[in-house]
Amino acid sequence: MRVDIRQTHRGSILVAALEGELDDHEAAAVRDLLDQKLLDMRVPCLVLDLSGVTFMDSAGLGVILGRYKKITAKNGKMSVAGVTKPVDRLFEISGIKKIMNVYQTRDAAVRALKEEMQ
Amino acid sequence: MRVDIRQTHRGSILVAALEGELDDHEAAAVRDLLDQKLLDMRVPCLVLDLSGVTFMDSAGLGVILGRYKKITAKNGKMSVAGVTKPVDRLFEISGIKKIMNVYQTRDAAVRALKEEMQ
Amino acid sequence: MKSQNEMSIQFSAISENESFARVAVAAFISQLNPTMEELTEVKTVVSEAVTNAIIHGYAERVGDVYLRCKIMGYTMELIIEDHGKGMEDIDEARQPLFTTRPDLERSGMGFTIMESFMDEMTIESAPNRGTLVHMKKIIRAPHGAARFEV
Amino acid sequence: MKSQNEMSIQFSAISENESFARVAVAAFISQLNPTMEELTEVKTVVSEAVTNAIIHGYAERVGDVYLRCKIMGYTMELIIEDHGKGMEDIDEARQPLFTTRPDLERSGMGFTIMESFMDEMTIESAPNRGTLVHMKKIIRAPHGAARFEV
Ligand SMILES: Nc1ncnc2c1ncn2[C@@H]1O[C@H](COP(=O)(O)OP(=O)(O)O)[C@@H](O)[C@H]1O
Ligand SMILES: Nc1ncnc2c1ncn2[C@@H]1O[C@H](COP(=O)(O)OP(=O)(O)O)[C@@H](O)[C@H]1O
Repeated sequence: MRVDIRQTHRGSILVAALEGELDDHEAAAVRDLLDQKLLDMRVPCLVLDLSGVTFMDSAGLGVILGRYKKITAKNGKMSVAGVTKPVDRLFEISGIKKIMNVYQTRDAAVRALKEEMQ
Repeated sequence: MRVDIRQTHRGSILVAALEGELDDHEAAAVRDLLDQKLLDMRVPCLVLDLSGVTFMDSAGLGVILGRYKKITAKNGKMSVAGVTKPVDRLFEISGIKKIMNVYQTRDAAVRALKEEMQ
Repeated sequence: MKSQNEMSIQFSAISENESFARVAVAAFISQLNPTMEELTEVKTVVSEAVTNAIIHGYAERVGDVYLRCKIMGYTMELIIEDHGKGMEDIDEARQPLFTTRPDLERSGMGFTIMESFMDEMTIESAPNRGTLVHMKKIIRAPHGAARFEV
Repeated sequence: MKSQNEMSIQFSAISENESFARVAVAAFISQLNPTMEELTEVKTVVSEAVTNAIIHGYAERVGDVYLRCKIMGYTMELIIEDHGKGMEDIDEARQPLFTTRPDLERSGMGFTIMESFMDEMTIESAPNRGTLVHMKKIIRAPHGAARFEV
Protein backbone atom coordinates (compact mmCIF):
# COMPACT_ATOMS: atom_id res chain seq x y z
CA MET A 1 0.00 0.00 0.00
CA ARG A 2 1.24 3.43 -0.93
CA VAL A 3 0.03 6.61 0.68
CA ASP A 4 0.53 9.82 -1.26
CA ILE A 5 0.06 12.76 1.11
CA ARG A 6 -0.41 16.45 0.26
CA GLN A 7 -1.59 19.48 2.12
CA THR A 8 -3.73 22.12 0.51
CA HIS A 9 -5.63 25.32 1.35
CA ARG A 10 -2.67 26.78 3.28
CA GLY A 11 -2.06 23.48 5.06
CA SER A 12 -5.53 23.28 6.53
CA ILE A 13 -6.65 20.25 4.52
CA LEU A 14 -4.79 16.94 4.32
CA VAL A 15 -5.34 14.98 1.13
CA ALA A 16 -4.25 11.34 1.33
CA ALA A 17 -4.43 9.14 -1.75
CA LEU A 18 -4.23 5.40 -1.03
CA GLU A 19 -2.88 3.07 -3.69
CA GLY A 20 -2.93 -0.72 -3.55
CA GLU A 21 -4.66 -3.24 -1.31
CA LEU A 22 -6.13 -2.05 1.97
CA ASP A 23 -6.55 -5.11 4.18
CA ASP A 24 -5.79 -5.99 7.80
CA HIS A 25 -2.11 -6.47 6.98
CA GLU A 26 -1.81 -2.89 5.71
CA ALA A 27 -4.32 -1.21 8.02
CA ALA A 28 -2.09 -0.49 11.02
CA ALA A 29 0.63 1.22 8.98
CA VAL A 30 -1.87 3.37 7.08
CA ARG A 31 -3.61 4.31 10.32
CA ASP A 32 -0.35 5.27 12.03
CA LEU A 33 0.84 7.35 9.09
CA LEU A 34 -2.44 9.27 8.82
CA ASP A 35 -2.72 9.82 12.57
CA GLN A 36 0.81 11.16 12.74
CA LYS A 37 0.08 13.68 9.98
CA LEU A 38 -3.28 14.65 11.50
CA LEU A 39 -1.70 15.21 14.91
CA ASP A 40 0.08 18.30 13.60
CA MET A 41 -3.18 19.98 12.60
CA ARG A 42 -5.06 22.13 15.09
CA VAL A 43 -8.37 21.31 13.42
CA PRO A 44 -7.80 18.03 11.56
CA CYS A 45 -9.31 18.01 8.11
CA LEU A 46 -8.91 15.00 5.84
CA VAL A 47 -9.87 13.99 2.33
CA LEU A 48 -9.24 10.30 1.73
CA ASP A 49 -8.86 9.51 -1.98
CA LEU A 50 -9.61 5.82 -2.54
CA SER A 51 -9.49 5.83 -6.36
CA GLY A 52 -6.22 3.88 -6.33
CA VAL A 53 -7.44 1.18 -3.96
CA THR A 54 -7.40 -2.14 -5.85
CA PHE A 55 -8.77 -4.23 -3.00
CA MET A 56 -10.45 -3.40 0.29
CA ASP A 57 -12.18 -5.42 2.98
CA SER A 58 -13.73 -4.58 6.35
CA ALA A 59 -10.30 -3.69 7.75
CA GLY A 60 -10.43 -0.72 5.37
CA LEU A 61 -13.82 0.26 6.76
CA GLY A 62 -12.18 0.15 10.19
CA VAL A 63 -9.41 2.53 9.09
CA ILE A 64 -11.93 4.96 7.59
CA LEU A 65 -14.34 4.88 10.54
CA GLY A 66 -11.47 5.11 13.00
CA ARG A 67 -10.10 8.28 11.40
CA TYR A 68 -13.61 9.71 11.18
CA LYS A 69 -14.19 9.24 14.91
CA LYS A 70 -10.83 10.74 15.89
CA ILE A 71 -11.23 13.72 13.59
CA THR A 72 -14.80 14.60 14.55
CA ALA A 73 -13.87 14.25 18.23
CA LYS A 74 -11.47 17.16 17.62
CA ASN A 75 -14.15 19.11 15.69
CA GLY A 76 -12.42 18.36 12.41
CA LYS A 77 -13.91 17.23 9.13
CA MET A 78 -13.39 14.23 6.94
CA SER A 79 -14.71 13.07 3.61
CA VAL A 80 -13.99 10.31 1.13
CA ALA A 81 -13.45 10.52 -2.64
CA GLY A 82 -12.82 8.24 -5.61
CA VAL A 83 -14.96 5.38 -4.44
CA THR A 84 -14.77 2.48 -6.91
CA LYS A 85 -17.65 0.05 -7.39
CA PRO A 86 -16.30 -2.66 -5.05
CA VAL A 87 -15.59 -0.12 -2.29
CA ASP A 88 -19.01 1.38 -2.83
CA ARG A 89 -20.61 -1.98 -2.14
CA LEU A 90 -18.82 -2.18 1.22
CA PHE A 91 -19.98 1.37 1.94
CA GLU A 92 -23.57 0.35 1.19
CA ILE A 93 -23.46 -2.73 3.40
CA SER A 94 -21.88 -0.86 6.30
CA GLY A 95 -24.05 2.27 6.05
CA ILE A 96 -20.95 4.49 6.06
CA LYS A 97 -22.57 6.90 3.62
CA LYS A 98 -25.12 7.89 6.24
CA ILE A 99 -22.42 9.45 8.40
CA MET A 100 -19.74 10.55 5.95
CA ASN A 101 -19.73 12.69 2.81
CA VAL A 102 -18.63 10.80 -0.27
CA TYR A 103 -17.49 12.62 -3.43
CA GLN A 104 -16.71 11.45 -6.94
CA THR A 105 -13.33 13.14 -7.13
CA ARG A 106 -10.70 14.40 -4.78
CA ASP A 107 -11.13 17.93 -6.16
CA ALA A 108 -14.86 17.93 -5.48
CA ALA A 109 -14.19 16.76 -1.92
CA VAL A 110 -11.58 19.47 -1.32
CA ARG A 111 -13.85 22.15 -2.78
CA ALA A 112 -16.74 21.11 -0.53
CA LEU A 113 -14.52 21.09 2.55
CA LYS A 114 -13.18 24.58 1.74
CA GLU A 115 -16.71 25.93 1.47
CA GLU A 116 -17.69 24.36 4.79
CA MET A 117 -14.67 25.96 6.42
CA GLN A 118 -15.57 29.49 5.32
CA MET B 1 -4.99 -19.11 -24.58
CA ARG B 2 -6.13 -17.37 -27.73
CA VAL B 3 -4.85 -18.20 -31.18
CA ASP B 4 -5.24 -15.54 -33.82
CA ILE B 5 -4.73 -17.13 -37.24
CA ARG B 6 -4.15 -15.39 -40.58
CA GLN B 7 -2.91 -16.51 -43.96
CA THR B 8 -0.67 -14.33 -46.06
CA HIS B 9 1.33 -14.43 -49.32
CA ARG B 10 -1.63 -15.89 -51.28
CA GLY B 11 -2.38 -18.38 -48.57
CA SER B 12 1.08 -19.92 -48.61
CA ILE B 13 2.13 -18.76 -45.14
CA LEU B 14 0.17 -19.34 -41.97
CA VAL B 15 0.72 -16.72 -39.26
CA ALA B 16 -0.45 -17.78 -35.82
CA ALA B 17 -0.29 -15.35 -32.92
CA LEU B 18 -0.61 -16.94 -29.48
CA GLU B 19 -1.98 -14.88 -26.60
CA GLY B 20 -2.03 -15.96 -22.96
CA GLU B 21 -0.39 -18.78 -21.03
CA LEU B 22 1.05 -21.70 -22.96
CA ASP B 23 1.34 -24.59 -20.52
CA ASP B 24 0.49 -28.31 -20.55
CA HIS B 25 -3.19 -27.54 -19.96
CA GLU B 26 -3.37 -25.43 -23.13
CA ALA B 27 -0.86 -27.33 -25.25
CA ALA B 28 -3.14 -30.01 -26.75
CA ALA B 29 -5.76 -27.55 -27.98
CA VAL B 30 -3.17 -25.24 -29.53
CA ARG B 31 -1.48 -28.21 -31.19
CA ASP B 32 -4.73 -29.53 -32.62
CA LEU B 33 -5.80 -26.16 -33.95
CA LEU B 34 -2.46 -25.51 -35.67
CA ASP B 35 -2.25 -29.01 -37.12
CA GLN B 36 -5.73 -28.77 -38.53
CA LYS B 37 -4.89 -25.50 -40.31
CA LEU B 38 -1.52 -26.82 -41.55
CA LEU B 39 -3.16 -29.95 -42.94
CA ASP B 40 -4.82 -27.87 -45.67
CA MET B 41 -1.49 -26.58 -46.97
CA ARG B 42 0.42 -28.52 -49.62
CA VAL B 43 3.73 -27.18 -48.32
CA PRO B 44 3.10 -26.16 -44.72
CA CYS B 45 4.67 -22.86 -43.81
CA LEU B 46 4.22 -21.38 -40.33
CA VAL B 47 5.22 -18.24 -38.49
CA LEU B 48 4.49 -18.54 -34.78
CA ASP B 49 4.16 -15.14 -33.13
CA LEU B 50 4.81 -15.49 -29.39
CA SER B 51 4.76 -11.79 -28.49
CA GLY B 52 1.44 -12.22 -26.69
CA VAL B 53 2.54 -15.19 -24.61
CA THR B 54 2.44 -14.17 -20.94
CA PHE B 55 3.71 -17.48 -19.58
CA MET B 56 5.35 -20.50 -21.14
CA ASP B 57 6.99 -23.65 -19.80
CA SER B 58 8.49 -26.76 -21.40
CA ALA B 59 5.06 -27.82 -22.68
CA GLY B 60 5.30 -24.79 -24.96
CA LEU B 61 8.70 -25.97 -26.18
CA GLY B 62 7.00 -29.29 -26.94
CA VAL B 63 4.31 -27.60 -29.04
CA ILE B 64 6.92 -25.60 -30.97
CA LEU B 65 9.27 -28.53 -31.57
CA GLY B 66 6.35 -30.80 -32.44
CA ARG B 67 5.12 -28.46 -35.17
CA TYR B 68 8.67 -27.98 -36.44
CA LYS B 69 9.16 -31.73 -36.87
CA LYS B 70 5.83 -32.23 -38.65
CA ILE B 71 6.36 -29.27 -40.95
CA THR B 72 9.94 -30.07 -41.97
CA ALA B 73 8.92 -33.72 -42.56
CA LYS B 74 6.63 -32.34 -45.28
CA ASN B 75 9.39 -30.08 -46.65
CA GLY B 76 7.70 -27.05 -45.16
CA LYS B 77 9.21 -24.17 -43.22
CA MET B 78 8.65 -22.76 -39.77
CA SER B 79 10.01 -19.83 -37.80
CA VAL B 80 9.24 -18.08 -34.54
CA ALA B 81 8.76 -14.37 -33.85
CA GLY B 82 8.13 -12.03 -30.94
CA VAL B 83 10.18 -13.90 -28.39
CA THR B 84 9.95 -12.22 -24.99
CA LYS B 85 12.77 -12.41 -22.47
CA PRO B 86 11.32 -15.30 -20.42
CA VAL B 87 10.61 -17.33 -23.58
CA ASP B 88 14.10 -16.54 -24.84
CA ARG B 89 15.59 -18.07 -21.70
CA LEU B 90 13.73 -21.33 -22.35
CA PHE B 91 14.97 -21.19 -25.94
CA GLU B 92 18.54 -20.80 -24.69
CA ILE B 93 18.30 -23.69 -22.25
CA SER B 94 16.73 -26.01 -24.81
CA GLY B 95 18.98 -25.07 -27.73
CA ILE B 96 15.95 -24.45 -29.95
CA LYS B 97 17.68 -21.52 -31.67
CA LYS B 98 20.20 -23.87 -33.22
CA ILE B 99 17.51 -25.53 -35.29
CA MET B 100 14.91 -22.84 -35.83
CA ASN B 101 15.01 -19.25 -37.14
CA VAL B 102 13.91 -16.71 -34.56
CA TYR B 103 12.89 -13.16 -35.59
CA GLN B 104 12.13 -10.04 -33.61
CA THR B 105 8.80 -9.35 -35.27
CA ARG B 106 6.16 -11.27 -37.12
CA ASP B 107 6.72 -9.09 -40.21
CA ALA B 108 10.43 -9.83 -40.30
CA ALA B 109 9.68 -13.54 -40.05
CA VAL B 110 7.13 -13.41 -42.87
CA ARG B 111 9.50 -11.39 -45.06
CA ALA B 112 12.34 -13.89 -44.55
CA LEU B 113 10.06 -16.82 -45.34
CA LYS B 114 8.83 -15.16 -48.53
CA GLU B 115 12.40 -14.65 -49.70
CA GLU B 116 13.27 -18.28 -48.96
CA MET B 117 10.27 -19.42 -50.98
CA GLN B 118 11.27 -17.53 -54.11
CA MET C 1 -21.58 -29.09 -16.21
CA LYS C 2 -18.01 -28.51 -15.14
CA SER C 3 -16.24 -31.42 -13.50
CA GLN C 4 -15.26 -31.54 -9.87
CA ASN C 5 -12.07 -30.02 -8.52
CA GLU C 6 -10.72 -29.61 -5.02
CA MET C 7 -7.87 -27.99 -3.17
CA SER C 8 -6.85 -27.32 0.39
CA ILE C 9 -4.28 -24.96 1.80
CA GLN C 10 -2.69 -24.77 5.21
CA PHE C 11 -0.66 -21.71 6.15
CA SER C 12 0.88 -19.82 9.06
CA ALA C 13 -1.57 -17.49 10.78
CA ILE C 14 0.27 -14.27 9.97
CA SER C 15 -1.17 -11.24 8.24
CA GLU C 16 1.25 -11.56 5.28
CA ASN C 17 -0.83 -14.54 4.18
CA GLU C 18 -4.13 -12.67 3.89
CA SER C 19 -3.37 -11.57 0.35
CA PHE C 20 -1.85 -14.96 -0.50
CA ALA C 21 -5.07 -16.71 0.54
CA ARG C 22 -7.35 -14.51 -1.54
CA VAL C 23 -5.15 -14.69 -4.63
CA ALA C 24 -4.91 -18.48 -4.34
CA VAL C 25 -8.69 -18.91 -4.13
CA ALA C 26 -9.23 -16.46 -6.99
CA ALA C 27 -6.77 -18.42 -9.14
CA PHE C 28 -8.46 -21.69 -8.24
CA ILE C 29 -11.99 -20.57 -9.13
CA SER C 30 -10.91 -18.79 -12.31
CA GLN C 31 -11.72 -22.02 -14.17
CA LEU C 32 -15.39 -21.19 -13.50
CA ASN C 33 -14.99 -17.98 -15.51
CA PRO C 34 -16.31 -15.67 -12.79
CA THR C 35 -17.17 -12.06 -13.52
CA MET C 36 -14.92 -9.37 -12.02
CA GLU C 37 -17.66 -8.70 -9.49
CA GLU C 38 -17.89 -12.34 -8.41
CA LEU C 39 -14.11 -12.52 -8.16
CA THR C 40 -14.04 -9.44 -5.93
CA GLU C 41 -16.79 -10.87 -3.74
CA VAL C 42 -14.93 -14.14 -3.25
CA LYS C 43 -11.60 -12.42 -2.57
CA THR C 44 -13.28 -10.16 0.00
CA VAL C 45 -14.94 -13.09 1.74
CA VAL C 46 -11.66 -15.05 1.90
CA SER C 47 -9.95 -11.98 3.29
CA GLU C 48 -12.60 -11.54 6.00
CA ALA C 49 -12.58 -15.15 7.18
CA VAL C 50 -8.80 -15.56 7.04
CA THR C 51 -8.25 -12.26 8.85
CA ASN C 52 -10.68 -13.35 11.55
CA ALA C 53 -8.80 -16.63 12.02
CA ILE C 54 -5.53 -14.71 12.34
CA ILE C 55 -6.55 -11.82 14.58
CA HIS C 56 -9.38 -13.36 16.62
CA GLY C 57 -8.73 -17.13 16.50
CA TYR C 58 -4.98 -16.92 16.98
CA ALA C 59 -4.84 -13.63 18.87
CA GLU C 60 -2.79 -15.16 21.67
CA ARG C 61 -1.21 -18.18 20.08
CA VAL C 62 0.60 -19.29 16.96
CA GLY C 63 -1.09 -21.70 14.61
CA ASP C 64 -2.20 -22.50 11.11
CA VAL C 65 -5.22 -21.52 9.05
CA TYR C 66 -6.90 -24.26 7.00
CA LEU C 67 -8.69 -23.35 3.82
CA ARG C 68 -10.56 -25.74 1.54
CA CYS C 69 -12.20 -24.96 -1.76
CA LYS C 70 -14.29 -27.28 -3.88
CA ILE C 71 -15.87 -26.76 -7.26
CA MET C 72 -18.92 -28.81 -8.16
CA GLY C 73 -20.60 -27.79 -11.36
CA TYR C 74 -20.99 -24.04 -11.08
CA THR C 75 -21.04 -24.04 -7.29
CA MET C 76 -18.01 -23.23 -5.21
CA GLU C 77 -17.71 -24.30 -1.61
CA LEU C 78 -15.30 -22.59 0.73
CA ILE C 79 -14.29 -23.67 4.20
CA ILE C 80 -12.00 -21.58 6.38
CA GLU C 81 -11.00 -23.05 9.69
CA ASP C 82 -8.78 -22.31 12.65
CA HIS C 83 -7.92 -24.22 15.80
CA GLY C 84 -7.82 -21.08 17.85
CA LYS C 85 -9.82 -19.58 20.65
CA GLY C 86 -13.31 -19.98 19.20
CA MET C 87 -16.49 -18.10 20.19
CA GLU C 88 -19.05 -18.34 22.96
CA ASP C 89 -21.97 -16.84 21.12
CA ILE C 90 -22.12 -17.26 17.35
CA ASP C 91 -25.43 -15.40 16.92
CA GLU C 92 -24.00 -12.35 18.63
CA ALA C 93 -20.84 -12.52 16.52
CA ARG C 94 -22.91 -12.49 13.32
CA GLN C 95 -24.60 -9.19 14.20
CA PRO C 96 -23.54 -6.24 12.02
CA LEU C 97 -21.11 -3.94 13.86
CA PHE C 98 -20.51 -6.45 16.65
CA THR C 99 -16.83 -6.75 17.44
CA THR C 100 -14.78 -7.82 20.44
CA ARG C 101 -11.77 -5.89 19.15
CA PRO C 102 -12.69 -2.20 18.83
CA ASP C 103 -9.12 -1.54 20.07
CA LEU C 104 -7.88 -2.88 16.73
CA GLU C 105 -10.44 -0.68 14.95
CA ARG C 106 -12.30 -3.75 13.75
CA SER C 107 -15.57 -2.66 12.18
CA GLY C 108 -17.62 -5.70 13.14
CA MET C 109 -18.75 -6.05 9.51
CA GLY C 110 -16.84 -9.24 8.60
CA PHE C 111 -19.63 -11.80 8.95
CA THR C 112 -22.19 -9.39 7.47
CA ILE C 113 -20.02 -9.01 4.37
CA MET C 114 -19.46 -12.77 4.08
CA GLU C 115 -23.16 -13.37 4.34
CA SER C 116 -24.11 -10.81 1.72
CA PHE C 117 -21.41 -11.82 -0.80
CA MET C 118 -22.03 -15.58 -0.59
CA ASP C 119 -25.22 -17.60 -1.10
CA GLU C 120 -24.85 -19.65 2.08
CA MET C 121 -22.85 -19.29 5.28
CA THR C 122 -22.72 -21.47 8.37
CA ILE C 123 -20.42 -21.06 11.35
CA GLU C 124 -19.26 -23.76 13.74
CA SER C 125 -17.30 -22.67 16.77
CA ALA C 126 -16.53 -23.71 20.32
CA PRO C 127 -14.40 -21.96 22.95
CA ASN C 128 -10.79 -23.14 22.79
CA ARG C 129 -11.60 -25.54 19.97
CA GLY C 130 -11.61 -23.14 17.05
CA THR C 131 -13.90 -21.87 14.35
CA LEU C 132 -15.04 -23.18 10.98
CA VAL C 133 -16.82 -20.98 8.45
CA HIS C 134 -18.52 -22.84 5.64
CA MET C 135 -19.74 -20.90 2.61
CA LYS C 136 -21.22 -21.61 -0.81
CA LYS C 137 -21.68 -19.52 -3.89
CA ILE C 138 -22.99 -20.19 -7.37
CA ILE C 139 -20.75 -18.70 -10.03
CA ARG C 140 -22.57 -17.83 -13.22
CA ALA C 141 -20.56 -18.45 -16.36
CA PRO C 142 -20.60 -15.34 -18.54
CA HIS C 143 -21.76 -15.89 -22.11
CA GLY C 144 -20.08 -14.99 -25.39
CA ALA C 145 -16.62 -16.11 -26.47
CA ALA C 146 -13.81 -14.47 -28.39
CA ARG C 147 -11.84 -15.56 -31.43
CA PHE C 148 -10.26 -19.00 -31.16
CA GLU C 149 -10.50 -19.55 -27.45
CA VAL C 150 -8.89 -22.97 -27.14
CA MET D 1 16.19 -11.08 7.97
CA LYS D 2 12.59 -11.83 7.09
CA SER D 3 10.68 -14.05 9.46
CA GLN D 4 9.61 -17.57 8.69
CA ASN D 5 6.45 -18.43 6.82
CA GLU D 6 5.03 -21.69 5.56
CA MET D 7 2.19 -23.02 3.47
CA SER D 8 1.12 -26.29 1.95
CA ILE D 9 -1.42 -27.02 -0.75
CA GLN D 10 -3.08 -30.23 -1.78
CA PHE D 11 -5.05 -30.36 -5.02
CA SER D 12 -6.60 -32.70 -7.59
CA ALA D 13 -4.11 -33.87 -10.22
CA ILE D 14 -5.84 -32.25 -13.18
CA SER D 15 -4.30 -29.87 -15.65
CA GLU D 16 -6.67 -27.02 -14.71
CA ASN D 17 -4.64 -26.74 -11.51
CA GLU D 18 -1.27 -26.08 -13.16
CA SER D 19 -1.95 -22.35 -13.39
CA PHE D 20 -3.53 -22.31 -9.93
CA ALA D 21 -0.37 -23.82 -8.41
CA ARG D 22 2.01 -21.33 -9.99
CA VAL D 23 -0.15 -18.32 -9.13
CA ALA D 24 -0.49 -19.51 -5.53
CA VAL D 25 3.27 -19.91 -5.07
CA ALA D 26 3.92 -16.57 -6.76
CA ALA D 27 1.46 -14.88 -4.39
CA PHE D 28 3.05 -16.58 -1.39
CA ILE D 29 6.62 -15.54 -2.19
CA SER D 30 5.66 -12.00 -3.17
CA GLN D 31 6.43 -11.01 0.45
CA LEU D 32 10.10 -11.54 -0.45
CA ASN D 33 9.81 -8.82 -3.08
CA PRO D 34 11.13 -10.93 -5.96
CA THR D 35 12.10 -9.35 -9.27
CA MET D 36 9.91 -10.11 -12.28
CA GLU D 37 12.60 -12.47 -13.48
CA GLU D 38 12.72 -14.41 -10.21
CA LEU D 39 8.93 -14.61 -10.17
CA THR D 40 8.90 -16.03 -13.70
CA GLU D 41 11.56 -18.56 -12.78
CA VAL D 42 9.61 -19.78 -9.76
CA LYS D 43 6.32 -19.94 -11.68
CA THR D 44 8.00 -21.93 -14.44
CA VAL D 45 9.54 -24.37 -11.99
CA VAL D 46 6.21 -24.92 -10.21
CA SER D 47 4.55 -25.48 -13.55
CA GLU D 48 7.17 -28.07 -14.58
CA ALA D 49 7.03 -30.10 -11.38
CA VAL D 50 3.24 -29.96 -11.01
CA THR D 51 2.74 -30.91 -14.67
CA ASN D 52 5.10 -33.86 -14.21
CA ALA D 53 3.12 -35.05 -11.20
CA ILE D 54 -0.10 -34.82 -13.21
CA ILE D 55 0.97 -36.33 -16.53
CA HIS D 56 3.71 -38.75 -15.45
CA GLY D 57 2.95 -39.52 -11.80
CA TYR D 58 -0.81 -39.82 -12.20
CA ALA D 59 -0.90 -40.86 -15.85
CA GLU D 60 -3.04 -43.89 -15.11
CA ARG D 61 -4.64 -43.05 -11.82
CA VAL D 62 -6.44 -40.25 -10.02
CA GLY D 63 -4.75 -38.59 -7.09
CA ASP D 64 -3.62 -35.43 -5.43
CA VAL D 65 -0.55 -33.25 -5.81
CA TYR D 66 1.12 -31.97 -2.62
CA LEU D 67 2.98 -28.70 -2.69
CA ARG D 68 4.83 -27.11 0.20
CA CYS D 69 6.54 -23.77 0.29
CA LYS D 70 8.64 -22.32 3.09
CA ILE D 71 10.28 -18.96 3.45
CA MET D 72 13.32 -18.68 5.72
CA GLY D 73 15.07 -15.38 5.52
CA TYR D 74 15.55 -14.73 1.84
CA THR D 75 15.52 -18.40 0.93
CA MET D 76 12.48 -20.15 -0.42
CA GLU D 77 12.07 -23.89 -0.26
CA LEU D 78 9.68 -25.68 -2.55
CA ILE D 79 8.54 -29.30 -2.35
CA ILE D 80 6.27 -30.84 -4.96
CA GLU D 81 5.16 -34.39 -4.36
CA ASP D 82 2.92 -37.03 -5.85
CA HIS D 83 1.96 -40.52 -4.76
CA GLY D 84 1.90 -41.77 -8.34
CA LYS D 85 3.90 -44.17 -10.40
CA GLY D 86 7.41 -42.96 -9.57
CA MET D 87 10.61 -43.53 -11.58
CA GLU D 88 13.11 -46.36 -11.95
CA ASP D 89 16.11 -44.26 -12.90
CA ILE D 90 16.31 -40.72 -11.58
CA ASP D 91 19.67 -39.93 -13.20
CA GLU D 92 18.32 -40.81 -16.61
CA ALA D 93 15.18 -38.71 -16.02
CA ARG D 94 17.33 -35.66 -15.21
CA GLN D 95 19.08 -35.76 -18.60
CA PRO D 96 18.13 -32.91 -20.94
CA LEU D 97 15.72 -34.08 -23.67
CA PHE D 98 15.01 -37.39 -21.93
CA THR D 99 11.30 -38.12 -21.91
CA THR D 100 9.17 -41.23 -21.64
CA ARG D 101 6.23 -39.44 -23.27
CA PRO D 102 7.26 -38.26 -26.76
CA ASP D 103 3.69 -39.21 -27.77
CA LEU D 104 2.48 -36.27 -25.67
CA GLU D 105 5.14 -34.07 -27.31
CA ARG D 106 6.94 -33.70 -24.02
CA SER D 107 10.25 -31.99 -24.61
CA GLY D 108 12.22 -33.70 -21.85
CA MET D 109 13.38 -30.31 -20.61
CA GLY D 110 11.42 -30.15 -17.34
CA PHE D 111 14.13 -31.16 -14.88
CA THR D 112 16.77 -29.21 -16.81
CA ILE D 113 14.67 -26.06 -16.47
CA MET D 114 14.02 -26.68 -12.76
CA GLU D 115 17.72 -27.16 -12.16
CA SER D 116 18.77 -24.03 -14.00
CA PHE D 117 16.09 -21.76 -12.47
CA MET D 118 16.62 -22.89 -8.87
CA ASP D 119 19.74 -22.97 -6.70
CA GLU D 120 19.27 -26.55 -5.51
CA MET D 121 17.21 -29.49 -6.68
CA THR D 122 16.97 -33.02 -5.30
CA ILE D 123 14.61 -35.75 -6.48
CA GLU D 124 13.33 -38.71 -4.47
CA SER D 125 11.36 -41.34 -6.30
CA ALA D 126 10.48 -45.01 -6.17
CA PRO D 127 8.35 -47.06 -8.55
CA ASN D 128 4.72 -47.12 -7.46
CA ARG D 129 5.52 -44.98 -4.43
CA GLY D 130 5.66 -41.58 -6.06
CA THR D 131 8.03 -38.70 -6.57
CA LEU D 132 9.19 -35.78 -4.47
CA VAL D 133 11.07 -32.84 -5.95
CA HIS D 134 12.78 -30.59 -3.41
CA MET D 135 14.11 -27.22 -4.52
CA LYS D 136 15.64 -24.11 -2.99
CA LYS D 137 16.20 -20.63 -4.26
CA ILE D 138 17.56 -17.46 -2.74
CA ILE D 139 15.43 -14.45 -3.57
CA ARG D 140 17.36 -11.20 -3.62
CA ALA D 141 15.41 -8.22 -2.30
CA PRO D 142 15.59 -5.34 -4.76
CA HIS D 143 16.78 -2.06 -3.32
CA GLY D 144 15.20 1.36 -3.46
CA ALA D 145 11.73 2.22 -2.22
CA ALA D 146 9.06 4.57 -3.40
CA ARG D 147 7.11 7.33 -1.67
CA PHE D 148 5.41 6.26 1.57
CA GLU D 149 5.57 2.51 1.18
CA VAL D 150 3.86 1.39 4.38
N1 LIG E 1 -12.11 -17.14 13.73
C1 LIG E 1 -12.59 -16.54 14.84
N2 LIG E 1 -12.17 -16.95 16.06
C2 LIG E 1 -12.64 -16.37 17.18
N3 LIG E 1 -13.55 -15.37 17.17
C3 LIG E 1 -14.01 -14.91 15.99
C4 LIG E 1 -13.55 -15.47 14.77
N4 LIG E 1 -14.18 -14.83 13.76
C5 LIG E 1 -14.98 -13.92 14.33
N5 LIG E 1 -14.88 -13.95 15.67
C6 LIG E 1 -15.63 -13.11 16.62
O1 LIG E 1 -16.76 -12.56 15.97
C7 LIG E 1 -16.72 -11.13 16.02
C8 LIG E 1 -17.35 -10.54 14.77
O2 LIG E 1 -16.58 -10.87 13.63
P1 LIG E 1 -16.68 -9.96 12.33
O3 LIG E 1 -18.11 -9.79 11.95
O4 LIG E 1 -15.80 -10.55 11.29
O5 LIG E 1 -16.14 -8.55 12.77
P2 LIG E 1 -14.68 -8.05 13.21
O6 LIG E 1 -13.66 -9.04 12.70
O7 LIG E 1 -14.54 -6.72 12.56
O8 LIG E 1 -14.68 -7.98 14.70
C9 LIG E 1 -15.26 -10.80 16.21
O9 LIG E 1 -15.07 -9.53 16.81
C10 LIG E 1 -14.80 -11.94 17.12
O10 LIG E 1 -15.14 -11.72 18.46
N1 LIG F 1 6.41 -36.92 -11.03
C1 LIG F 1 6.89 -37.87 -11.87
N2 LIG F 1 6.44 -39.15 -11.79
C2 LIG F 1 6.92 -40.11 -12.61
N3 LIG F 1 7.84 -39.88 -13.57
C3 LIG F 1 8.32 -38.63 -13.70
C4 LIG F 1 7.88 -37.57 -12.87
N4 LIG F 1 8.54 -36.45 -13.24
C5 LIG F 1 9.34 -36.79 -14.25
N5 LIG F 1 9.23 -38.11 -14.53
C6 LIG F 1 9.98 -38.85 -15.56
O1 LIG F 1 11.13 -38.12 -15.92
C7 LIG F 1 11.13 -37.81 -17.32
C8 LIG F 1 11.79 -36.47 -17.56
O2 LIG F 1 11.04 -35.42 -16.98
P1 LIG F 1 11.18 -33.94 -17.53
O3 LIG F 1 12.63 -33.59 -17.59
O4 LIG F 1 10.31 -33.07 -16.73
O5 LIG F 1 10.66 -34.02 -19.05
P2 LIG F 1 9.20 -34.28 -19.66
O6 LIG F 1 8.17 -33.99 -18.60
O7 LIG F 1 9.12 -33.31 -20.78
O8 LIG F 1 9.17 -35.71 -20.08
C9 LIG F 1 9.66 -37.89 -17.72
O9 LIG F 1 9.49 -38.15 -19.09
C10 LIG F 1 9.16 -39.03 -16.83
O10 LIG F 1 9.47 -40.28 -17.37
